[in-house]
Amino acid sequence: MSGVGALFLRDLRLVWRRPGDVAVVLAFFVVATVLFPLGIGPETNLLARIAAGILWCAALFASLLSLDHLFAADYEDGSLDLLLLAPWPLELAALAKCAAHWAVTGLPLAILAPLLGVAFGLDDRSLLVLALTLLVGTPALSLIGGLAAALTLGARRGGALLALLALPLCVPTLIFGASAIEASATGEGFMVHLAILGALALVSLATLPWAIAAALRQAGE
Amino acid sequence: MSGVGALFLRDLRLVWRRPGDVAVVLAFFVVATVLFPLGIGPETNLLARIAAGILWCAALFASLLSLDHLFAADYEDGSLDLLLLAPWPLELAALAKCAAHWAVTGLPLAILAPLLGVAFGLDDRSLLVLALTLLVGTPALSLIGGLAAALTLGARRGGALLALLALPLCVPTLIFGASAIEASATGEGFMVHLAILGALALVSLATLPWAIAAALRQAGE
Amino acid sequence: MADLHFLANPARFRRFSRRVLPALSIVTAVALAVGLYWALVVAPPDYQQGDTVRIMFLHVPTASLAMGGYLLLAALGASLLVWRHPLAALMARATAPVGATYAAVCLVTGSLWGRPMWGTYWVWDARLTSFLLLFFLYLGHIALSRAYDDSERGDRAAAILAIVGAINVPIIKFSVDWWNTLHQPASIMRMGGPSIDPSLLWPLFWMMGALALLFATLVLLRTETEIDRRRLEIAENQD
Amino acid sequence: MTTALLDVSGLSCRRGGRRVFDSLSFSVAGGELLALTGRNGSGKTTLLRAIALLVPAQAGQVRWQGEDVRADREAWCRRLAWLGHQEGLKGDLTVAENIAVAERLRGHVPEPARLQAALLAFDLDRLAHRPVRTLSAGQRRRAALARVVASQAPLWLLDEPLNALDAAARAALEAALSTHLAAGGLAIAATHAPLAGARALELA
Amino acid sequence: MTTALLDVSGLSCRRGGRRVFDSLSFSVAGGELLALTGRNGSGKTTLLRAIALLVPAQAGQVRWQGEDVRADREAWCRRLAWLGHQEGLKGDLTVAENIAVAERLRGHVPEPARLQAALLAFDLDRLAHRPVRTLSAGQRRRAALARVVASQAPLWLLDEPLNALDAAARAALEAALSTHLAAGGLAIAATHAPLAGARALELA
Ligand code: HEM
Ligand SMILES: Nc1ncnc2c1ncn2[C@@H]1O[C@H](COP(=O)(O)OP(=O)(O)OP(=O)(O)O)[C@@H](O)[C@H]1O
Ligand SMILES: Nc1ncnc2c1ncn2[C@@H]1O[C@H](COP(=O)(O)OP(=O)(O)OP(=O)(O)O)[C@@H](O)[C@H]1O
Ligand SMILES: [Mg+2]
Ligand SMILES: [Mg+2]
Repeated sequence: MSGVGALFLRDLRLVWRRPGDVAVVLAFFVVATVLFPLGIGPETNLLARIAAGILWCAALFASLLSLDHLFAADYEDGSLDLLLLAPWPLELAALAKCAAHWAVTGLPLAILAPLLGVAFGLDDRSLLVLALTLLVGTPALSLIGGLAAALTLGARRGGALLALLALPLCVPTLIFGASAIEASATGEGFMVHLAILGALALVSLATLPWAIAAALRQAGE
Repeated sequence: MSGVGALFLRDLRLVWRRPGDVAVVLAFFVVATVLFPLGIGPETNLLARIAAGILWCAALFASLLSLDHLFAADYEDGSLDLLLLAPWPLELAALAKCAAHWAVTGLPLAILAPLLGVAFGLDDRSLLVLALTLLVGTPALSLIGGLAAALTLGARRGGALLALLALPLCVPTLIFGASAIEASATGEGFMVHLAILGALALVSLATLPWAIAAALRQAGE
Repeated sequence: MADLHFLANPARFRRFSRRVLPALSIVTAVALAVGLYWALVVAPPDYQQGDTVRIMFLHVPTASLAMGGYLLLAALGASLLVWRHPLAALMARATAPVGATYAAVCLVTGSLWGRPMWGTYWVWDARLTSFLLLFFLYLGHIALSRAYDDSERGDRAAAILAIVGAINVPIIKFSVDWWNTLHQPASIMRMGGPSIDPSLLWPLFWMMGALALLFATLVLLRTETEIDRRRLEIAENQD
Repeated sequence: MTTALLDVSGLSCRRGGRRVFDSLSFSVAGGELLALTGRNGSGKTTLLRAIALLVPAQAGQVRWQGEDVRADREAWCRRLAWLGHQEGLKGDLTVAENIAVAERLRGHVPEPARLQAALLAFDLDRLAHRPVRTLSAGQRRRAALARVVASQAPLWLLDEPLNALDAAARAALEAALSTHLAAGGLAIAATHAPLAGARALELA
Repeated sequence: MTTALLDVSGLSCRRGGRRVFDSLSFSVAGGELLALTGRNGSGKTTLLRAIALLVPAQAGQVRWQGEDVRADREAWCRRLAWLGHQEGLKGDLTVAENIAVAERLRGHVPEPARLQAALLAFDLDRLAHRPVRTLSAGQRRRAALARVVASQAPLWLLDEPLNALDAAARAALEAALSTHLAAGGLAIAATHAPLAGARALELA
């Protein structure tokens, strides 16, 4: 097995050792989502109208919240040095770590979101689209967040700074994710939105690992 | 000067060394607030309708994100041992740290929020109520978040699970905070909500420092 | 880039800016004074908007210059990362707050203008929103470059952010435009009239030039102070 | 014979369900330095933490002048100076600030002269105004030791104080220890290297 | 005379704008152990990191068999085994898992027999299935050393390898080092304690 695969599996195993961490992220997602009906009131129309936006925003926050430690743990315990000294490109290491992050947050979020969508009165087709957009869009969030996490390594107040850097860059993903659902709810086609979402994810995939690797090299100095 | 005051001032000084940190939390608050219109759509009426929920939610995120390192930094660099060994009650240390956190996040958030409320089309009275509820409610958020931060310190599954329980504890604060604003917007009285919010803050103040101290003692073992 | 290469050395930059700055400052001051007089006194009030139209003379130039400033930031970031020009880092440090200030001025003047024109300080219009996000990118850059003890690390991290951000600005702009055409805004608004009268256009051009000069002056001045600060830091470190 | 100030009797500790040591008894008199030795994992750190009440003991007692220290935890904390594996220094504060803050946390008002002397003892005067983050491993360790010296606590608990120290710093530590002991202080140090003038206690 | 495998010439490094060392030159032959000594803050850690290309050198070169190591970074990484101040172990993984994962990250398929031998060398066989989180300081250090031994890299870079080790572990390390050197390997260790059979290089 290659080093990249080993890194991916190691990160999954570390999460597996503490299933609570994933649970916290998912719980955060649920709490953040449930909060709105509580805060806004029970009008079904209104809720269905804003469901897409709320669910996507909550998913965005949940994935950023969990990104905080993506590289920080490796940085603090010295494992980052081992990654920097691995005899294969650091870009691949960045990719493997973001992939592992996606597998334990983006993926479960995409599975969980339709359940919450029901509570907002979304119709079946919209629920499907919701899951699809999250599936296609969250990899971009993991990568953008990964870049922010790498840039803030060793900086204090990592969490908030990370979010400040990542949020504006996440806007396109958020917009197309939410609007796909809305388009489907109003009966328009959502494929264009989904295609753009996919394109955004591919562009992130093609460019951000380099930026992340560059940021990690800085941190090792 | 007492040890508690010294701890409070130390934390403030640590923030002061990087004044950017406060700015970052505030900027995060602003960015997070801006994301919701992007997800939901730009209709002014709709936005004014849900502004209270959004602003309160964003305040919650901003305080949680910045809480992440409240005790973790002390835990990792060994300062927590020094706090545990300070010759005065650990409960006071917990309180001092949460107070410092509130002073650099909750307080500025309460001041900044009305400016954002303008962008959402809130009327003047609601803006005032928004600031008031945040002023009264954010101490509870700092304390609850502090408990979650203490519980997850070096946590194995148990801690993460308890942190999961801490999140829902924020829900009452949020509900009463958001509904006070809504009540004021619809012309009802908001004093009841505000009073309940104050009561929640007082209850947190009276109980949570003990819980936090207990969690910190565990982490020291 | 040849010029930048020549100026990459802080000492040489120093000599250059010593020679240029005094003249530049004077030209800037004169241009601003003339421009403000023209814009605030000479130019006729708009037949619809009255005197509030004068906000435009500040609003429009700061908007374009803030956008151009981010490109400059990205270029400086690239020359730091690729050629390791030490001066690029200092200039980026100098540029970011100036750009952010211009963006803030544009936002504030826009809001003040919006109150009489639209009846509200803010609407979630695509252009406004994407500009707001640009302002956040500036803030992120400033915060990141100051988040480290080792200022060189902050410089390089911020440079990476500036480059990624510059790639993203068009994408953000595109997506926000898309977003706003999907949902029609509730309020009736359109930026600017159908055409601008020449009596307003010329002072506008002039102000654009004057504010560009101001931008350059501020960046040069701040770069000088950044050089001094870095020198001081190194001297302090030398124990 | 000097009377023992610190009395440990029948102390037992577990970590993660595993017995670390059982019914350990010893006592330390004023002016005495006790060196805890023993192989890795024999429980030196655990013992130090148990004495400081940072980990609960399964059984047994720690007594100071005959009184169980758990009876008045705060008074006990006031008597302790602690140096752990982790130094407990804030990277963003300077060396001098770190020591002053630690003093304040112990409820003292820091005396500039005393702090200055502690810094000088470990040759830190030139580093006093550097943020701790920019120090080397040994420089950090020295800063933490200066904090212990500045505390004027009667009992020093030191976990591997010699780690990362160069020869000059070792000598400085031994000098500081002998001053402390001469003034009637006590010290317990977990260590793998020999410490001058120490009575050794080997954990099995 | 053996020819030098590793050649460092004219190396200069800065940290945080401060000069740490200037035009340092030395070379290490196969079978040789170089001990970096010098006072705290003299730049031992920085030198090791510069050799590993973890911090950029201001000037100068590191050559392996005459070739600049920056020319082929990956080949160079394959030749290195690294032990830093921080061990680089994951607290939630067991000792055996940590070593196996480290091997995989270096692109090797871990051989059970070799891992087992490395564990045995540092008396870790009984701890192999304990999560690293529950280990004492010295036990962690041993685990990190076992990882170095298991790597079979020709050049070992060790930052204060003796820290926190007990006498048995020190002996084990010296034994492992002499096996490594006998097989033609090289090692550079920053250390404050004497290391048997080492040629010392003192940083000013
Ligand atoms: C906070 C609110 C506002 C923001 C953030 C904002 C932002 C901008 C931006 C980014 C530009 C582009 C400049 C360029 O492309 O070179 C611009 C141009 C312009 N804005 Fe605003 N603006 C705001 C409010 C207003 C208001 C209320 C008016 C007047 C009704 C206005 C009138 C104009 C005009 C006339 C132009 C130049 C013409 C054009 O390029 O179409 N803006 N503004
Ligand atoms: N991140 C940093 N930023 C600024 N200066 C640093 C940094 N790290 C180390 N230094 C400085 O660089 C010099 C060399 O440090 P280094 O860690 O290499 O020393 P060392 O020889 O390993 O010391 P020790 O024996 O204490 O481990 C020291 O003066 C130190 O203060
Ligand atoms: N958090 C923990 N959970 C479970 N077991 C632990 C924990 N910490 C230490 N142990 C175990 O307790 C025993 C004693 O550890 P301790 O750290 O006290 O040893 P030590 O004598 O200080 O060793 P060293 O010389 O390596 O520092 C060891 O066997 C260790 O594995
Ligand atoms: Mg120990
Ligand atoms: Mg070192």
